[in-house]
Amino acid sequence: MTTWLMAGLLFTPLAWAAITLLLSFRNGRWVSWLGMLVQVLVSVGVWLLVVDRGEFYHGLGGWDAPLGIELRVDGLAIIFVLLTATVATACGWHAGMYLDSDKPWQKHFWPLFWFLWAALNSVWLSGDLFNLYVGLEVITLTAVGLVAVGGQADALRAALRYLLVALVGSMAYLLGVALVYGEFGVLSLAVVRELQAENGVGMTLPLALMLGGLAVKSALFPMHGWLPPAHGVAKSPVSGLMSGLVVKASFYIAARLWLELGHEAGSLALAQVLGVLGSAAVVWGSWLALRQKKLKQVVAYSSVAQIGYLFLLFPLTLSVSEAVSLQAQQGVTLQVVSHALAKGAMFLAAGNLILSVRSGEVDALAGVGRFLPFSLFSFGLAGVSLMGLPPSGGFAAKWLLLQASLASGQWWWALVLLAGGLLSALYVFRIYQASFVQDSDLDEFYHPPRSLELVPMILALLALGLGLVVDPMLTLLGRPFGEGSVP
Amino acid sequence: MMALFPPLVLASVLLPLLFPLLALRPDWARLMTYALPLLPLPALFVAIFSTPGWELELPALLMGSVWQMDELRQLFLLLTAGLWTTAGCFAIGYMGPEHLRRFCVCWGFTLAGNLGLIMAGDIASFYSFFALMTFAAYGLVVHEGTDNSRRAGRVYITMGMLGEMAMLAGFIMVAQQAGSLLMADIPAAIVNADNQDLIVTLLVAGFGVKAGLPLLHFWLPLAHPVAPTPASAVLSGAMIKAGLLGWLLVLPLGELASPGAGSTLALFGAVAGLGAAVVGVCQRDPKAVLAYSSISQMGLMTIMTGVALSDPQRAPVLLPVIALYALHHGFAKGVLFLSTAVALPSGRWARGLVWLLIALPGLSLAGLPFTSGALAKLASKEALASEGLGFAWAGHLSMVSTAISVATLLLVLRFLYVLPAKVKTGGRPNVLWLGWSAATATSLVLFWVMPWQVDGLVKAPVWLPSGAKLWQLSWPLLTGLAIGLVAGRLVSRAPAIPQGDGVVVLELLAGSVKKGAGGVARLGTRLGSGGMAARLMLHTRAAIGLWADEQERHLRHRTVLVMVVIVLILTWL
Amino acid sequence: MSLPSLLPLFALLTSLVASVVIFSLPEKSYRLQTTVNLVAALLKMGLVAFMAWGVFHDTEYRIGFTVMPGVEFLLKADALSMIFAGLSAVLWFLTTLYAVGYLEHSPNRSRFFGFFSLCVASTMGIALAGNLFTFFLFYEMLTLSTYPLIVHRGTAQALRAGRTYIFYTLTGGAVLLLGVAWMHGLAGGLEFGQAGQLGETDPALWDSLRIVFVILIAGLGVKAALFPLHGWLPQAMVAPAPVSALLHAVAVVKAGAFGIVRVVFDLYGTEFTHELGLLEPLGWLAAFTILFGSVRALMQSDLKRRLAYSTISQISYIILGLTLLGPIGTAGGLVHLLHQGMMKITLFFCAGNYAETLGVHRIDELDGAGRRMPGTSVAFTIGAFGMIGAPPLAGFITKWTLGTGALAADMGWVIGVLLISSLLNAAYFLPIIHRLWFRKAPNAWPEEQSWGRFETKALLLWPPVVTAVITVLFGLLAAMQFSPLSWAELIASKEFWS
Amino acid sequence: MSAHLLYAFGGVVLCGMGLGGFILLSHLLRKLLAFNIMGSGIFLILVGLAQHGGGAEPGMDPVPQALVLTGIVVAVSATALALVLIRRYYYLTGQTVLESSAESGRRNNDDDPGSRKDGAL
Amino acid sequence: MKAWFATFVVLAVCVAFTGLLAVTVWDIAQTPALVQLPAMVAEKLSESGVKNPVTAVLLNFRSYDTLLEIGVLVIAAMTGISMARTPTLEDPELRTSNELLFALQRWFVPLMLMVAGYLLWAGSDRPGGAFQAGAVLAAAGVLMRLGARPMNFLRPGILLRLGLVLGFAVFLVVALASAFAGEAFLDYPEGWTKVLIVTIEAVLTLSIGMVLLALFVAGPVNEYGEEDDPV
Repeated sequence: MTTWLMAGLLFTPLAWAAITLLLSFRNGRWVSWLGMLVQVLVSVGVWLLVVDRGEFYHGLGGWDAPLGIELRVDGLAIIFVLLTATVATACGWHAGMYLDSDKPWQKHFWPLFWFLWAALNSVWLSGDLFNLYVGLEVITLTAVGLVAVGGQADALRAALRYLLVALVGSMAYLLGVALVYGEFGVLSLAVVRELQAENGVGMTLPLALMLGGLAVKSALFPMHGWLPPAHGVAKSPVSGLMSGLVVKASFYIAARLWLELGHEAGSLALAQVLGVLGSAAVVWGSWLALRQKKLKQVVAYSSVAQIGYLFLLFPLTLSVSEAVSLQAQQGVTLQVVSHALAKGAMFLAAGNLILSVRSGEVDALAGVGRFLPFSLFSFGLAGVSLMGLPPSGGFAAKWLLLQASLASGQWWWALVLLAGGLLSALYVFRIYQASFVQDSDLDEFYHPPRSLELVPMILALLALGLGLVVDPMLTLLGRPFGEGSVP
Repeated sequence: MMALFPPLVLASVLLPLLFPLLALRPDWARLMTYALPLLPLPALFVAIFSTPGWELELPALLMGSVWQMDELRQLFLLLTAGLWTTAGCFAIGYMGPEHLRRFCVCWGFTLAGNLGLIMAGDIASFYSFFALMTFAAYGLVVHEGTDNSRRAGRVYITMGMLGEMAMLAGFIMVAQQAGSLLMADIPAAIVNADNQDLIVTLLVAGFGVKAGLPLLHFWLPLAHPVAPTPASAVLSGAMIKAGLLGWLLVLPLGELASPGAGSTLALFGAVAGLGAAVVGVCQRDPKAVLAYSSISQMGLMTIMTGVALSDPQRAPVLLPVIALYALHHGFAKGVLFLSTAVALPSGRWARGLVWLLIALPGLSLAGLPFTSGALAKLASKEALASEGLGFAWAGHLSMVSTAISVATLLLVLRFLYVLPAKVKTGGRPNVLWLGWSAATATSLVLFWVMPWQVDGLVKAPVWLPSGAKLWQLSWPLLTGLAIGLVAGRLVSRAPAIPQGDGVVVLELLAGSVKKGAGGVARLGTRLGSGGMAARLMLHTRAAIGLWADEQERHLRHRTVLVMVVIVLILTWL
Repeated sequence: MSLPSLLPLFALLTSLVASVVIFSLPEKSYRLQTTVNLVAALLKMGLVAFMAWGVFHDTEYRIGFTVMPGVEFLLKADALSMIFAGLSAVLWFLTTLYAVGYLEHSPNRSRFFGFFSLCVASTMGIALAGNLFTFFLFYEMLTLSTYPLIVHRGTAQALRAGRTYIFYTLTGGAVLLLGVAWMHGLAGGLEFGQAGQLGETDPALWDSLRIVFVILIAGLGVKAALFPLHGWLPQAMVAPAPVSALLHAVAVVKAGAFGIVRVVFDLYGTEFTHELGLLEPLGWLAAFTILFGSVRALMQSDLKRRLAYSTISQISYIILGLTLLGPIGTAGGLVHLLHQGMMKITLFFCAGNYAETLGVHRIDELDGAGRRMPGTSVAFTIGAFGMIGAPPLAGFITKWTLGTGALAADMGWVIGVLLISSLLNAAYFLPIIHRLWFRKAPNAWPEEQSWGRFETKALLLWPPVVTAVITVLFGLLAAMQFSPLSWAELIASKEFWS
Repeated sequence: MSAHLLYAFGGVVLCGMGLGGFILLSHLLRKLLAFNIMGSGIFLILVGLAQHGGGAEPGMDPVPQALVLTGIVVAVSATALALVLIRRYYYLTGQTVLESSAESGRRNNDDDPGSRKDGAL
Repeated sequence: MKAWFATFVVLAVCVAFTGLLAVTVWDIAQTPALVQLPAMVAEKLSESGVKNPVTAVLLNFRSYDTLLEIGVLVIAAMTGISMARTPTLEDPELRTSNELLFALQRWFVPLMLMVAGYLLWAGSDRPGGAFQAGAVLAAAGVLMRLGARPMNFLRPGILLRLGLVLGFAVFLVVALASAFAGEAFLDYPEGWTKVLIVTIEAVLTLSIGMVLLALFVAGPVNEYGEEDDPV
């Protein structure tokens, strides 16, 4: 059963990629929708399995670490798998109706989409440093492909910038892996951790290289320059996938690395620097979001800001008590989840709005509330989560991080959290405000189908309601970030 | 006489209180006017027929209400109800069609307040009725809508609010001290209070606004003349007495010897009594003369209150005297005010008779024998005897009171002198005549029915005063007459003192303060909105924004360099 | 889970569900929206009344679940929450009626009523919140649900006001969050309703507790419009009249004040606050705000602006009452929660009527309006006199109780504040009343409308009249068993029973 | 110092060169080449460093070789993709760098007839 | 001046980085790796079914990596094709009439095909394999393309896509089929290992060749016209 579920997670998306590659967009849509259903069922199945059996390791191909590639199936991974299933399904569902099926290049959307999903699942589960690299590369290339599909000049420029930067980031990561392999002779993260704990080998440069490379790919300030153009120019469902999941993958690896290796290889100063960069991202991203004229650029810069919060994980888990560290991990996990849901909702809703007013400008939204209240409302609800207002998941995350920062005595992060919430309010309300402007006589709005409006609403409601079901979710996390024993 | 009959008591307040509801129908305006004299009737009935001493508990109202009746209250109720009845009668004929409903509404509320405060036995309801009266009477004051009346209204309401506030503060303190809300507990609480002086000052000042205490009187000569005549009558006759009643109810008369407070109060009274007369004779408007006369008369009553405050032994005697004096003055002053609006009949005899009837209450005020005034004067003389008083100038009290009598006569003369210029000749509605006649009759008859036996104060039958007493009464009259005649000969025109005397200064002051505040406010607005700071902030914001855009562009091209630098930094750390 | 324990949830859900239903209804089915709204409002009133009855007989209604480790979402009905819940339930009903009349034929009604219900749901949540965390939850929800109402008209002015509002309140919310989180770290998730729980904490924590207190008050003070944090309120008056009414009387401003009550009263406990030396400064701040608001009100020429500044002043009475160490003063503060709500909503309703019927916005345009709109003007007059503190209206009861409470707490200066403030109140309200009744009406009103046989639409006329009557009754029947005053005294006596 | 380590150090130098080139050069093709140089350097380090063995096992380590093979395929794919994108980008905009257009504002394709002519780079 | 300074800074940073990297590499090289994987590989080589340890690692121990790697190729190709708007591969502008080219084609293409086949076969016991073979195949294709030989199968149609996905699909099918046989995924059944791996390698060669060729031909011509999509 376990084998089949694992296969379901890792190989079914690949199979779907292969199948949809041969189909037109329209036909691929139906196949993909079926596939999404399968994926959701499989993800839920794995979840139930973990709930039932507890965390476990699974060697692929019957080869265990260190020789083979080993999957680590723990609570955190499951949360990410479920998150992926949710966001990807939503974006896929939306994309099936949103994308213009008359454009011939759209048929490439589905295979790319499925490759992305497969790679994401592999990243969540993999416990092998090199396999993670390959997974990252798959993600990068699919993401670039998704951005570039259609081939407009702006899209190409954004895609190229993204590709080049991401490749260098991957290279930095790979260099780190090379050094780690040279030092330890293995690629399994769990084994590396154990060896490191036993031998106390210093490996600052590899860690720094890997974190640096991953930070670039997660668009940590000041290396975020590629993100806004790429996310802004992509089609809305793609932007949703990118902001919600793609950037999270590299952060996820960074977090795993940090929690496994950071205690030995990291230093307080290093953690603080990353925290400061994260804080700077919060401020910088929000400020620039406030200055953007295009709706999707606003949302994209908001991602830069929101990703900044994630990097508070580094200072808040080093040299602090177990409880505080746990709180910080829980907070960051929640932030990832709620941001993915909210940002997905936001991009999809933004897509609907843009479709409706036929312009990507913020100012064009005047009066749209009358015609597209549902989408606008979804956008608003997602904004609530971004602002970290209750009862959203963003709020629960902020709460946990606040508690952690206060309890660890690093109160300055608390200020960052609060200021970040306010700054995000500034740009979110800028959008609301634009939509409330009443002077528009324009009554010609295209009304997208209801089902298109439903998707972002569901995501937004999930983001909003997340704060109320935090407890069960954190129970699932149990021992987050791989406290499990090496097999 | 009968015991408590709650429905009647309630009706006596509720009738005028609910009467304004009639105003909901625009076409009932005239009807409302006709109802005016009926409003005080239940109260009048209560005043005349109920035996004092009852208490009516209304626990649900406010913070637990009690209405009650005693001799003092009865006298005041009698005065109030009676005067309002006659004035109401007069109003039917007097009032024109403009804003009739509004007038009737204000009338009803004022009346309800005035009646209610007399019967109120607890602080909350007393204060409520008092405030109701104060605020509703504003409508009566400004009714004419002229500039003068508006100004008078402004001064009235300002002073009224000040008074209410002083009263409220005093009440809060005293209630806290007493731990009870009953009016009856107040005097004892004041006796025991630490901040006795403050409480007494606040209460005296609070009621003093209504009672025309000097420096708190400014509104009075402004408001009484501009109000419609029937309203002037009740203002000057009945409502002014509410202040006095307040004093009598709350001050620890008979329980505390407080020569300091007493003498101060008496001093204020004396100043009022004489000062108002001086200003009053310089007025040209007969109603203004009357208003100043009211202040002057209230001065006398203030003196008596002050004396009662400083000599507890004498208080039981003084209280009824003050009450009687108030009764007498109320009716007399009421009718005098009404007189300003009667139109003289065309017949010579009739006109003479009317003049006589107008003059009589005035002379009664001055203490003309065989009038209520005479009785009141005598009683007060007796009460103000100097022995036993603990303050320095107590010996001069009797002289002062005499002087006030003289001043009163002068004022009355002045009134009669300036009146003809204003009085019109010609027909007036019968009801107006009816009201006026009733008032006059009451005032005159009062002497014969006054309950003089109160506490065996004045030996009956006082209406046959001895020769000495007659002289005692008459010489101030004669002196006044003489002075009046001489003055009238010598000075053809009295120097004009503006109505409301000191208020003019205050108004100037208030005007400049307002101007200053407006300037400050404007300055504040300018600084707040379009000021340098705002502009600077706007510029800074824009500059930061451009800078950020620029940096963002640079960063976009240097991502990899930055990454390497960060890796180096992280490693170095 | 028994039915009674679900009642608070039901009370919350009535408006929440109503809001969702209204949102999902199309703009055209206005009648259905209205029906849903009114039915929900009535249902809520019934539920709250039932709970109040139960609370009076010592029944406990509580329901909660764990949100995060150590953090509980808790709804609970106690005597204090009933004050606020009752107020919002009753006023919601009236305001809904009013809004139905007010917004007839205007666009975006479904949005308006949806958020309107959401706003009330938040208010109800604030009232029923059983701990600081839950309170914060609804507090922020309120911020969000009121924003669309403030900018409803979509004019530049409204948008500016909305921006200011959101800037202030979200900053306040952030500060509050810091306080709440910190408090959580220090003392765990304390449940409301046990006075002075913090009194037993380790004195070593007291310094932190002091700071947390200041942070909490600063956060709540924004909505409560305490002095330096009040700037948003006067601007927010551009909102449609029913919104202003709700904002000033029940929802936003009250939520802040209620929060301060909860913090001082239930969390720290008045006596412990005093022990920490925080009570007096808070009192001074409140007193200053009272005077400041009144003076500023005096300078306004726009009717609603004047009312707004008046709110700033009036709300601080509640806070001032809390700082009077003793049951009487506290009762005075609490009772003003209700009284102010009733009086202020009357005034705003009336202001709305003048604007809607006559097109009158400025005070100097009100000359003679009393004759044209007697019902409204009578209501306004009653409300204004209530504000001044004229007996026997509700405001008098407040001032009286505060005054005696202040004396009992040996804070005589408070009386001075009360008096000066009353004078200032009179100074800015009486001229309006004078204009209403004693000035000659102009030949033509700025924008006159005529509806039916009343002076204005029936739905616009009756709500202020009803609230005015209630204002009178609150004062006149203060001694009755279920009057606000008795209720407040009951709560206050519990706080100080030891 | 074994020959393997020499490879590793060669890789280090290539890596540094590639990095410098990637940062300094703005022409997209050169950037791509620099990236490939960097990648080669890293592959060299990966293979070379892993062979230092320490004497325990003289034979070579097959794992890094396999990894490098995989890495090469990935790098080749990425390079190929980048090339396609660059070609199309050049075709549409006539530009060979990313920066300039962002600074000088968006250029309209129709205003630039020259760009369409030479499709190949 | 400023540009010079910037260049200097970049160079300094790169030199610093290189130095640091060198020092680290040196450090690491001083101690043997803590785990000796080659020993394990050698130990398990017999189970892997191929003789070459590298191929064993690629296609057995870490076959999932390889699967994803092929995925990367497919993705790149797909994206490339999505850019390609050429209806035909006979791009007239690219046609050359170079005699030498024709001659080369005639001689080299068959040779290259043979070389590809050899490389593929050699992969099982010596360095070499699908990728190398595919690359050679692609080179042959490029040669043909430059000569404007009609290659209808390379039209961006279903056939091309089928070819692209073939290797990947077979790999995947084998993975799935291995699970049907009762083992874990990518766990080749006993005895079948060699056959399966060679099969996979063969189809992979074909696919890789097509991928690379497709990426080469993916031209920028756009026949659909530019539409300014706001999204």
